[in-house]
Parts: sequence; structure tokens; C-alpha cells
Amino acid sequence: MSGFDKVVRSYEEAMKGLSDGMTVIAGGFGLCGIPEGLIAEIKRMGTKKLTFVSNNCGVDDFGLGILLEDKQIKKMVSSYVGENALFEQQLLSGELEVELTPQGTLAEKMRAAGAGIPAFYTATGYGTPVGEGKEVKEFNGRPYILEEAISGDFAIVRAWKADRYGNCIYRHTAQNFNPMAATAGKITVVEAEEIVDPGELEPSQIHTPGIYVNRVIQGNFEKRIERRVLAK
Amino acid sequence: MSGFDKVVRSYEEAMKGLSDGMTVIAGGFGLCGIPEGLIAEIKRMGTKKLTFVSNNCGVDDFGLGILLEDKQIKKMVSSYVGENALFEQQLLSGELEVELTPQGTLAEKMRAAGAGIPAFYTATGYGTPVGEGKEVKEFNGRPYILEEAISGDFAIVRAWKADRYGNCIYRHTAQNFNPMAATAGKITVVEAEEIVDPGELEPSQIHTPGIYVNRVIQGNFEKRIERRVLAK
Amino acid sequence: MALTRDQIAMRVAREFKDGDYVNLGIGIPTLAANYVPDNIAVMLQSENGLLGMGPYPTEEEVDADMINAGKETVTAITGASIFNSAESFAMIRGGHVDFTVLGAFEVDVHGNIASWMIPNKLVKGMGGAMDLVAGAKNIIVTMTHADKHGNSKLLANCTLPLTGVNCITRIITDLAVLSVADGAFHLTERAPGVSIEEIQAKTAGKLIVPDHVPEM
Amino acid sequence: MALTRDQIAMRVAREFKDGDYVNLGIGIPTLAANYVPDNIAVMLQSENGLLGMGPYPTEEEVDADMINAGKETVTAITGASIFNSAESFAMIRGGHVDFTVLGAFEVDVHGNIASWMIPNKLVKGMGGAMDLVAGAKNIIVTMTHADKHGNSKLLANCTLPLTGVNCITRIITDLAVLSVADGAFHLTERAPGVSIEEIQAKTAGKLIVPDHVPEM
Repeated sequence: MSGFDKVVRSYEEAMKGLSDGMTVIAGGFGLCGIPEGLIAEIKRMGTKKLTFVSNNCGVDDFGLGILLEDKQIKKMVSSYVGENALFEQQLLSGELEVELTPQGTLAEKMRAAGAGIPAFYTATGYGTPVGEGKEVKEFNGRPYILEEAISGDFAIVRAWKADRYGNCIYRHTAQNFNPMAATAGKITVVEAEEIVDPGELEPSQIHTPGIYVNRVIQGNFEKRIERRVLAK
Repeated sequence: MSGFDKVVRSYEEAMKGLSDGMTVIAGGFGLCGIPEGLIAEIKRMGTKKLTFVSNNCGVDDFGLGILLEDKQIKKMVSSYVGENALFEQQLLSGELEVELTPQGTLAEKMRAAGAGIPAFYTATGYGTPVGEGKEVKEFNGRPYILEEAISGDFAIVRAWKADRYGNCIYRHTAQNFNPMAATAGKITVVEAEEIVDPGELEPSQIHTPGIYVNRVIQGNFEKRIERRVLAK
Repeated sequence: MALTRDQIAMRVAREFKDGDYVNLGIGIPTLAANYVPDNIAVMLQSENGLLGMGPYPTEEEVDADMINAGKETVTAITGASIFNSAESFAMIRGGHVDFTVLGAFEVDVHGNIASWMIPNKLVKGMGGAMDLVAGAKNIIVTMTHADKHGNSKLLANCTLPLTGVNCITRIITDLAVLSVADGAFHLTERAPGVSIEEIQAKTAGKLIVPDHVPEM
Repeated sequence: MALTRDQIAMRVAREFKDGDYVNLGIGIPTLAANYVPDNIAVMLQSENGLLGMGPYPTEEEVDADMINAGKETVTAITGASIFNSAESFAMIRGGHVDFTVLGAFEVDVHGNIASWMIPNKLVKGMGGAMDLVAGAKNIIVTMTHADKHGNSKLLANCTLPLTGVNCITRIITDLAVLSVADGAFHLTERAPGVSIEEIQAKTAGKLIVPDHVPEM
């Protein structure tokens, strides 16, 4: 099944084809479950004018935040941002654009893109700035707004275990946006903590079937903790 | 956590509250993964004028088909029906109504109901009898039709293992429509092959989180095979 | 006397019923988990994909892959489930979470809430708040009755950009418990020693005061 | 000579590339799995929730919980994944399946297909066919060129209720291989020994015949 072996040997190969102006869907929530090595590779490549669709934009020196240093990000589509000073600065200077999207709507937009659903109705955001300019329709007497799917030229994903065919499972809450991101990229790249042989993952326990995945690379993660809080 | 213990001791208790004219969402594909005991209990109860939302309607003497004998079903919302003579007879005589729905649209309608999405656009069925009378909208130059969510007064589901909190996992292709059905009932009843203690299911491998489930009952399954085909 | 943050949280916890699934926002709402009565159990949902959130971890339990919606390290209880963000918000948006408790800048008599954006201050985003107020069956807003300048946060009409419309039915402040219905706030309880006059003075929106208003 | 069912299936299998994900309808399409060239691999998707469908089981392997979309007992290959029906059709509708091969009653020059319903006969339903034709990147229709009465199934306009519109680009019949574009059928190959005249006679819709039409 060589045609299904998606393992690539270098980060360069993993992100090959990414170019200026593209849209990238990224998994992760805060610094949890982010594809650290793929983000580092994008920084190394120096690709510019990127749009990132990701719940957050990392912190100053970690996660997507590191792409701010060389002004590689043109636009963020996120639910919560601004955990770092550089972000605020570029936002205020107009170098960076932000499209704030409710967290659940963001997750559903990614899923919809992967699932061939161009748009869906949700009550989330109706009557708020998020609903402005969007189509409204009532169902059972309640108003809903129409939200459109969001897809990417690339999707970058962190998995716990991935097999060579691209089947993935995620660990604990590092799952978060990763499964939806995986479905929403024209090219989906998975950075895995461990690459295993096909058959090692129980078929009905696979979170992301390999059909969504184009490339798999063995990662090496720092796994930084954003807010370490301990029991008293 | 007594408030989360959802195990009931009898089928009577499991289906308590089901009454004439209600809508029931049922998991299963053909005879695979169907909640056999819950269906038998509905037959025993003799509830009438039921609408079933289920991919199929079983066969003459098994699955939802057994509810045809006493004319308990008023309407089926399904993608494929008519695997039994009684079904055909009641359909032709006008005693039974059928709303044929594409399989993927049916699955998505159930998911949408559970997910608080009242409607979504899909290309499936555009330009066909399925699309007649439905709203059409173009996205990126392609026409899509608007399909609405479908929910039930009850949902009946077969799980492989369920814990007392209602967390479920499904076995092999017996998964099929069950996870979506589980989200779409006002009252969701799970018939499990095995009931286990909380903690026995790995949290990130749970297919249906217990929040969707109201009642869990230990089942006893025949697991009839519809088309036994062997390797030559 | 106005309630402390912990006292507000204590009062919030009395709203819960055995078997409730609850999402608690950051701040006072999170404190409510500490005051759940012994004879009932609630299960905490964290919108980053965890149902059955447990206490903060010990040093040994800390795991970068196990965090809550506030990005803090956390644990899972026995019987927890973990899932992706779309599933988590399906749960929220679909009305399966029984209670959402969250803070607010303003609430008005129409049940509108403003909690995420103050113009001319840096906007960090709404996170999951808009989904939560659109989806939960019961929402409790916790906040101080007035801001530090004494301006009421219970208004005839919210002035800040909204988080959700027509969704708030219950408010627990440092001074009172109120319900929201028919275009008015309805006073149902007052903090011990707090006068109805003080509550009236600090409630800008229409306030309906019944003959008897018990202390909490 | 007109191709047999197995010969049609053989020709279909030549369309596949190494690494293709393929959904095969019942009948001739299913046979194509038997003729995948040795030097390539395809992975079969079964729309009831199985990616990596294997051969039929031995007596010992039979498992009521492991069936295919035709409700037949089946096996899974090493590296398969199993998922729910919503996920399965997300995969299909979202265009992740590379090839769908299915039968039809009629196809027309606009790429419309009718395959699920004959009026005045009992309608059993469309199953997943409408989702498949709306979602797959490449669809191959396999059928006999004409019905048993000699009536063409390749029409100017379908007469039966449609399964999908403007979606069919490739047809493999017992007589020919054709593409569909710009309001016409384009003949690209003919079955060995079948004349262009016969194909023309049995094609009711507009047929474009190039100077050279190789045998399959």
C-alpha cells in the first residue's frame, strides 16, 4: 500500500507548497496540542501574508506568536487572541487583521468545510457584532444567523499517534480543534508524537481517518504549559 | 454521583413516557447495531402512530419491521426501506407514509438537531425530487439546498459498552447512526451489550459522552445477520 | 452587607441540582465548584473538550495535554469524557449543558448581556461566551451589582456590544438575586443586611420588588 | 463484442491510481475491487462507516457488527478506520473520496444521472447514492449501453427522477468509454470489435466521435 504511506522525512517536505498569501488552518487550543515543529518550519520558510484560522495566536515566543516577529501573519481568524504584546502592537498599527469568531462557530466552520457543508445556521452571535451583515432566518420562532464554512490551503495538526496511512488519535485535551482542522485543508499535514504501523490503532478508536491526511511527520515537542496551576 | 447514574432495571422503565404520535430517532444500519430490546419493548407497549427516523425499517420479523405487524408506525424517515412485504403492503394501502432522505443528509440532520444547528446547506439532492420545495442558495457558483435538523421525543441507541454515567462506545460498524441518534432525542435511551463502571472507558475514546444519555439498560442481543456472505 | 466573591459563588452553587452538567466561566463562576452541596453532584464541562473536569493537578499529575478552557492545568474525574471542539460546542449549542454561569459587564431588562468587549480597549475576543449564552438551558450571570464608580450594571438597555440577546433569566450579584422577565428585573432575594433601597438605587433598569424579599 | 460484467469491472479498475480512496456501488462496481492492478493499492470506503474494507469473511471471521453498505458481512484491512455515518458522509460530501463508481438507469449529456427510482415501481430509496454523486471528485458510471429492449441509456435528457445533476463526467459501458462535457458524450474508447456505428446507434444523446477511437 505504498500509495497510502504518507510519512515524510523532513519538515521542509512536510510544508512544501506553502506560499505567500495562503490560508492555514491550525489545530490547538492556547499552547495545548499545537503542531510546534510545523509552525517553526513556517517561520524558517519566511512565508508572508498568511491567514491563520486558529482558536488563538500563541504567546510571544511560542506557538503561532513566533510568526509575528517577522510579520508573516496578515490575518487571524480566532476566538481569542492578544496573549502577547507583539500581537497587540501589530493589531493597533494595522499590520495585522483579526476576524473574531465565536469558538463553537469556529470549530463548526472548520468541520463544515471538511464535510462539504458550505454554510449552517446558528443562534450564536445573533444580535451581536458577530451577526452584523449576516443572513438571519427564524426556525421555530427563534432567529439564527448563517455562518459559512472555512477551509485552508493547508491544515497543520498535532496528533499523539499517527499511523503511516495518516490515521490519527489525539491525547487528552490536546485533541481540541485538531480533528476539524485535519478535515479542512487542501493539504493536511500531521505532526505526530509517535508514528506507528497500520494496524496498531484500533479502527473504531481512530479520531481522524487517514483519508483526510496528506503528510505525516515525526515531531518533537516542548509542550509548554501556558498556565500551570496546582492543587492547593 | 448518584444523579449521574442512568442505569434502569427494566425495559418498561427504559421506554417510560413514550406515547402515541411521538417521534423516535433510532440508531442502526439494516439490522446492524439496532437496539433490539427497546424495539421489542415498543412492540409490547403497543404505542401507535409513531414516526421513526431511522436509516432502514428492518425486515419482516426483526428490527423496526416487527412494529409494522400491529401498525404502530405512521411514518418512516429513512434512506432505504422496503426490505419486507408488510412494509410494501402498508405503503401501497396508504397506512404508512415514507419520507425518503439521502443517507448522508439523514445522518447530518440528526447531528444538527443534537448540535443546535437548525439547518444546513448541502449539494446532496439538489435538482432531484429531494430538493423540491427546498430553499436553494449558491456558494462559489454551486447550488445547494437547505436541509433542516430532525429531532425526536425519544432516541433509541445500541452501544457496545456503556458506563453508568451514559458514556458509550460502539463496536465495529455497529456504530453507524447510533452516535448521532444519541444526540437527537429529548430522552435518549441506550441499550448496551455491557454496562461498566465509570472509569473503565478511556475518556478520549468515548464515542458518546454521557451528557446526551438519559437512560441505560443492559441488553441481550440476537444480532441477526441480514446478508451473510463468505469468502470464496 | 454586600456579598464577597466566595459568598456569591456559594449562592450560585445552591442553584445546582443533583446530576446537572455545568459550565463555569472564569472568575466567580469557577469558585462555585468549591461550594457544591455534599448531597448532590454536578459534572463540569470545559469547552475546550472535557466533560467531568476535576480539581487542579498535583505537581506529579501536571500534564501539558490536560488543560481547561482557561488554559490552566487541570485533571479529569473518573467517568470523564474528552472530545474535540466541534463536539464540545455541539453539546453547548444543542442545549445539553444544564447550567452556564458567567460574568458580565452589563445585563439589561430584555435579558441581553454584554461581557466581551469594551470599545477603545483592546479586544481579545469572545472565546466560547457567545456559544454558551446561545446554547445553555439556564444561564446565571454573576457580577457586582454596580461598577467601582457606583454605576449600575443592570440596565434598561445594554450600552456595550452584546454577547447574546434575550438569553439571561437569572442574575446573582453581591447585593441580590434577580430574575429577568417581561422587560424587567424581578428582585427575589437580597444579601443579608442589604436594603431594598440600596438595590433599587443601584439598579438602573426597571426593577419589580415584591412585598416580601427574603434574605439569601 | 460487448463486454461482460467482469470486463467492464476490469476496465473500471484501470482508472484507479495508487493511493486512491474509492467507493464502489453494488453490482458491477463492486467487481472492480477484484481487478485492481497488482502494482497499485486503493482503499475501499463503505458508506456505513468503514474505510479500508476487506474481502468477505471466512466462516470464523463472520461478525454481525462488521458489515458493508450492502448489509453484507465483510472484513476490515490492516490500517482500516471505522466511524459513524455523519463522519462517513462528511468524508464523501466533503470530496475526500477520490472515486465513486456506481450503476445508473440513465445518464444524459448534461452529466445528470438517474439511478434510484422508476415511477410506478416500489421506491425503496436512494440510500447514499445522492450524497455520493454530490460529493465525489470523480464519478464513474457503469452500465449497459442500452436496456434489454435496445433503448439507449445515454440520453439528451434523463427521463427518470434524478439522483444528481451535472455531476457525471465518465461512463464505462459494455460498448464504450465516454466522457461527458459541454452538453455531449465524447467517445474515447470502444469495446474490442464493437463498431462506432453500433455505439452511435445506441447513444440517444449527442455523441462526439473523434477521428480515432482506440479499442479498450
